[in-house]
Amino acid sequence: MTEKREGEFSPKILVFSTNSISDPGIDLAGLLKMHYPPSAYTVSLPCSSGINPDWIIYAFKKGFDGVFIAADGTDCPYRDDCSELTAKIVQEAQTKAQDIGINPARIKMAAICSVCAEPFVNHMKKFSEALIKMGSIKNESGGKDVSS
Amino acid sequence: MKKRIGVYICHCGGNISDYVDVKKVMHSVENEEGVVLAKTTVFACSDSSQKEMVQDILENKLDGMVVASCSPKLHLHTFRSVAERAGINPYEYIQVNIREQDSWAHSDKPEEATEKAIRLVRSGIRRAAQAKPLTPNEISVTNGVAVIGGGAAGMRAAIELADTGLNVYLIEKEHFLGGRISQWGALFESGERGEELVERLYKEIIKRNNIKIWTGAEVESFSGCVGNFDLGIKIHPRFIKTDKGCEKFEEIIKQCPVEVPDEFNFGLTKRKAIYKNYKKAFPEQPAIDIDNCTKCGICEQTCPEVFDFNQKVEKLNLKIGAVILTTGFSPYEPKEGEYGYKNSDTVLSLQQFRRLMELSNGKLVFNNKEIKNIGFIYCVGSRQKGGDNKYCSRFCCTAAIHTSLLLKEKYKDIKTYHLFRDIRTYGKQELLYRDSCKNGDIYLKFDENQPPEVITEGENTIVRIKDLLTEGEEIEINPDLIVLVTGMVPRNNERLEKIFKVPIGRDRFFNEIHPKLRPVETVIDGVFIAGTSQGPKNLTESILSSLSSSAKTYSLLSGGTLQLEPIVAIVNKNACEWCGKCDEVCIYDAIEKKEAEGKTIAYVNEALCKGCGSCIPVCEQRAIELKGYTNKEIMGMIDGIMEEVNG
Amino acid sequence: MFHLEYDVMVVGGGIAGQETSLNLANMGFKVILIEKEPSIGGKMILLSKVFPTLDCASCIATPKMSETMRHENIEVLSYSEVSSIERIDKKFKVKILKKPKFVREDLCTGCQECEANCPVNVEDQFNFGLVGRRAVYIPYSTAIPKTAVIDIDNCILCGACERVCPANAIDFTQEPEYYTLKVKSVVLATGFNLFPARKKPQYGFGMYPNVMDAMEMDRLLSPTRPYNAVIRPLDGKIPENIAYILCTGSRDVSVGNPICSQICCMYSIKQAQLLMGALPLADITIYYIDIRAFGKGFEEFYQQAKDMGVQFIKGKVAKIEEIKESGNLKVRYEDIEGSGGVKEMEHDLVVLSVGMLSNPQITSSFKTEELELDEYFYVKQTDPLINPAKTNLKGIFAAGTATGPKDIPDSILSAGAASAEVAAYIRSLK
Amino acid sequence: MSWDQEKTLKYIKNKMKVSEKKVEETRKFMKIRKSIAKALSTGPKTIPQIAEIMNLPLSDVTYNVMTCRKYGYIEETGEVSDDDYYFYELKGRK
Repeated sequence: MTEKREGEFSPKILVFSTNSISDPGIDLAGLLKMHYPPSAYTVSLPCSSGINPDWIIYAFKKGFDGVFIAADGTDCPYRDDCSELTAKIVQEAQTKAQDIGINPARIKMAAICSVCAEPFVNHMKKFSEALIKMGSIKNESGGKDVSS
Repeated sequence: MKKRIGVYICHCGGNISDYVDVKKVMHSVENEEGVVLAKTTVFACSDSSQKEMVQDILENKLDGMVVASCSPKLHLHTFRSVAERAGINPYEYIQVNIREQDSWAHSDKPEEATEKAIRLVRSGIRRAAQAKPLTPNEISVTNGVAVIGGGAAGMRAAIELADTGLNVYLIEKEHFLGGRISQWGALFESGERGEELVERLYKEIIKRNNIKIWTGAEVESFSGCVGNFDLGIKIHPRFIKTDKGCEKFEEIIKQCPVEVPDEFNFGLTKRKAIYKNYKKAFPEQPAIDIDNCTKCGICEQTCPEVFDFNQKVEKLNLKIGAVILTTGFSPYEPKEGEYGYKNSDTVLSLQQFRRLMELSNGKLVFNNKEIKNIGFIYCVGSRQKGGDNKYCSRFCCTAAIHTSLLLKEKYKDIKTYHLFRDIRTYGKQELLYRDSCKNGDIYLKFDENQPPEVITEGENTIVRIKDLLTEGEEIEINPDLIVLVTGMVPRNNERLEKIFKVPIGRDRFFNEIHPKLRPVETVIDGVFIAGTSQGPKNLTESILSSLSSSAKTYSLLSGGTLQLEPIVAIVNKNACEWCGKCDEVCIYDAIEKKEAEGKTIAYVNEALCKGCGSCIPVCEQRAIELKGYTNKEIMGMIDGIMEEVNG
Repeated sequence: MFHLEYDVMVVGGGIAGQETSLNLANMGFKVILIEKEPSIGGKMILLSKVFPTLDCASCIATPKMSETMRHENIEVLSYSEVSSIERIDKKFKVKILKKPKFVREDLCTGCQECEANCPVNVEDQFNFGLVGRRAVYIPYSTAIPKTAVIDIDNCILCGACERVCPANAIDFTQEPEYYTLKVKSVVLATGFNLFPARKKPQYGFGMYPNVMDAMEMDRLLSPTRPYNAVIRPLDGKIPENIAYILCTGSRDVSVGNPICSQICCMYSIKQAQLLMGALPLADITIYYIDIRAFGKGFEEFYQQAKDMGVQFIKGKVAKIEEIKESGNLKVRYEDIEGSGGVKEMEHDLVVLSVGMLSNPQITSSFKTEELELDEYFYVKQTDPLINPAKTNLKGIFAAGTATGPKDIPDSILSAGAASAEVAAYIRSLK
Repeated sequence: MSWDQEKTLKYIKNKMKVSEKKVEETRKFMKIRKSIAKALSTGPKTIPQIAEIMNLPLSDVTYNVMTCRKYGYIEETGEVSDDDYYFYELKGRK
């Protein structure tokens, strides 16, 4: 069931969302019955500035093909510099990824507001396409660590 | 000790089970480590399901619970309280969203939706296995509420809140209270006039000594958290002492040589640099528009004791427990040329026209022309298929028809044409429509794709419409005045949205959490919204939400204490090497340097920590985690999603 | 079990009554809630999904119902009626009649053994007669309290229920009970009545089985659907071509109800969207006069329905006739917008979008004074602009559709307003 | 034991009489139930097919079939006939 029909690959995306802004935006996409690839999975946190870059690397090790951070942008209820802090986290994770042979383009970040249903769906579609082009994480040296 | 977890997969009466094979999900997770029981339920949130859960927890000595159902925004609290009733810590309950983020989003791919549900539920089980009991922080709250916006909704809320014993700060940007309703004239239903209504509210307000009014005041900053906010406001000087009166204000205003367009009358008239919005505006003292004042000093000659040109901008910090935003609406401003707006002397917005009616004595005259025929064009700035405002503005059909009735009452021979798309006089307002039809008002219906054309030729204006009520016949009317029935847009809430972090909806108005479950609450605890700041409403509807938000505010603050979410940062003492980076990044001063067991470490002040987690990634030792979102929990969730799904 | 004195009595356990009770209880007031049916929930709990978010009605209603039932400051009396309200000084003396359920609520576990063994069949009022129910029954699966009740008028006293009840909860010795309470204030959340479609005989409701009202259709679409499918009441056929007749009994002087019911446009659009999900091949036509999609998100919801392919025809329906052989219906309408004139169209199922009528029954409970109604028999709001819950009687307030047609969000807001006004009133008594 | 539990019934039986009409209606429903069961004993059928066997008006059959479905005597097979009717069968037989 996990494996797709031959020749088809649906990249697994881990989405980090935020409890009060981007997660409601993602909920709205569902409410409006807007479709995006079902291989996107959301883990919701209070704020994207609290993402531990290690989690991102861990996700790749476990087989996620991409990690998408649905940040709050200027809507963040915690702090005005949330975007910059989150961008730093992304940078750090990208460097770490590169160090172990993972394409840093597998980490993406965008601001998703609480009514950004359509942008979210578009991001998911585009990111999924980009990841299809990059191929499965299993093909990258630092990717899915089968032994773990 | 291993957790004993109960798992419930909700059908949501078909919302989930129509697309997700809930039985299969149940079977796929029932043998997961720690799962003692797994069940499906038609409505997890129903009373009988809740009772069953309590019983299951007690009988099976569960200490963890997972419900896979709708978004946690809807029923996290419902199930947390189930857990609590059964004696488990509410934070050992995990809600998994398989509706908004699964069955609905992937209704086109039921098989994949089922697989996603299995993975998500498993991830919830892993999280539950790692979840630790947490205790909310109890804090005492400030007895104070700020109401931002001194229109009808804000004034009404202030009165209600004051009666509950709360200290109320009513903050109005203009120098006068009353907002839009004071511009409106006679009101639908009771016939009371907007100005009279404002007077009625104002007199109630000044009776209560626990309401403090600031006019000419703007919000500058907002910080803190529910129960204890700091609100920074800036008060612009009025240059007239509000504690002193003068009998001759009217005369003084007349003497002022400066004339500028009067915004209160939407530019139809001019006002002086010393002004009142209208004669009986409150507070009673006029204000000086210092930007336009030439400081000629004429006004000061009469009653010099009331003037004070040395008044400075004052900044205040208010301590409050909650805030209600009643910032209201602005009339939609048609684009230049939209139905001839601004290009022609015969086109006004409905709001302008209402002011014109207020200012008229005897005859209805505009631009020296007596008005005998009026064409109302509906849905201007509303229901725009391709435009910004896709929504219906709700109040305007009734407002235009009511206006037409008032006209007929006052000016017998006036003729009105109503060019509409759908007449939306819902409820008892329908009676006005009926009366208007009886009056002989003429209704012509146009299609959204073929809006009426306004053609101006000098002083002559022609409106051409394809009337759907007469089989699409092209009709020309030649009115003396065209009134654009303009809808509502939010009143400059962009700045406030940034300050208060209140989400806005697709319509750009402030957005509530849920229209039925939490209609006046926002995702920011302690920040409420009411009136037209959250969407178009008529006055009665504004007052309903204003009173609702007062009731909710009182419930929040009346206990004197509040339980705060225990989601705070926690420092691993062994790993911490105090480098100070966490302290640097924290904007809430929640991190302190502390000596413990012979070394310097970071210490989290839980009362100040907001739980954003910004300190986590900056810590090189990875010595900080967030309660409820620990490494074990997050990594457990990732594991749960990624393990292979069998069968 | 019962305190003799409460701060507030709320009459009616629908969504507005629950919301009012919960608000007041959360402010610390002691509330007694009186509901005439065996379960609280009112009309909302019977609905499928609700516009414009398409949340299932149960998802919104049941948690509120159970919170109401469980709240330490709220006492709920179901299957009870207010027989009198008398003003005594600053308070009210109220008499409540609690009808016998012949089932002990403290013992009944809701297992439905009694229902399985009862031989009687009568029309199920909570499914509007689309199916039957037993003489002993639980109103619906989401009922609160979820306990059985015996409809004694239809019981044949065979005793089967008493024999099989594992909890020994059946008790035929129950008698009506009367309670006298003292309350400081009363909130009337007595809701509305559906317009009885039989009052429009030209539409054939009650005569042609395939003409149903929208409440019945909502039942067919709800999770607790009586047919487990959308099929025609005549012959069980899956319909392919469904018509909605808006303004049935609203904006209609001929039936004495010229006002607009405010909800029918939207619930019809909602049902149309749900039907397109349930029956992807079906054609849906909505005959309307004006589409009143005025609330937050409503217009967008209406446009969405249009985009999904729901057909909207501006037309007044004059008459509906059954075609004998097929059971299909011929809808004769005045085509207002198209080419004009009177036209006919055939549909295999017709849904009448019935409106709201007032439910002024409570007025007869007032013994010492008269409750003022408006000209359509809704409770009159004496200061609608500033104190919308106020009635002509001091201390008596109204919430929800008791004062006029409202949708669910507006009913909830009006309940919020009523609770604020009541709270202020009670404080003023001190 | 079970007969002891009828004691409250005795109490009400002394107080009120049951009308013959109600008993008759109950008998009638039981009969209809049985004849629906009989009609389905030879295999799943649609409502028009059941109506033809029972010789009752269609709408009465729909009401009674759906009521029997609610009470758990019968259920739909999930199949739909060419002319758009569901098939119903006695519960328990597959």
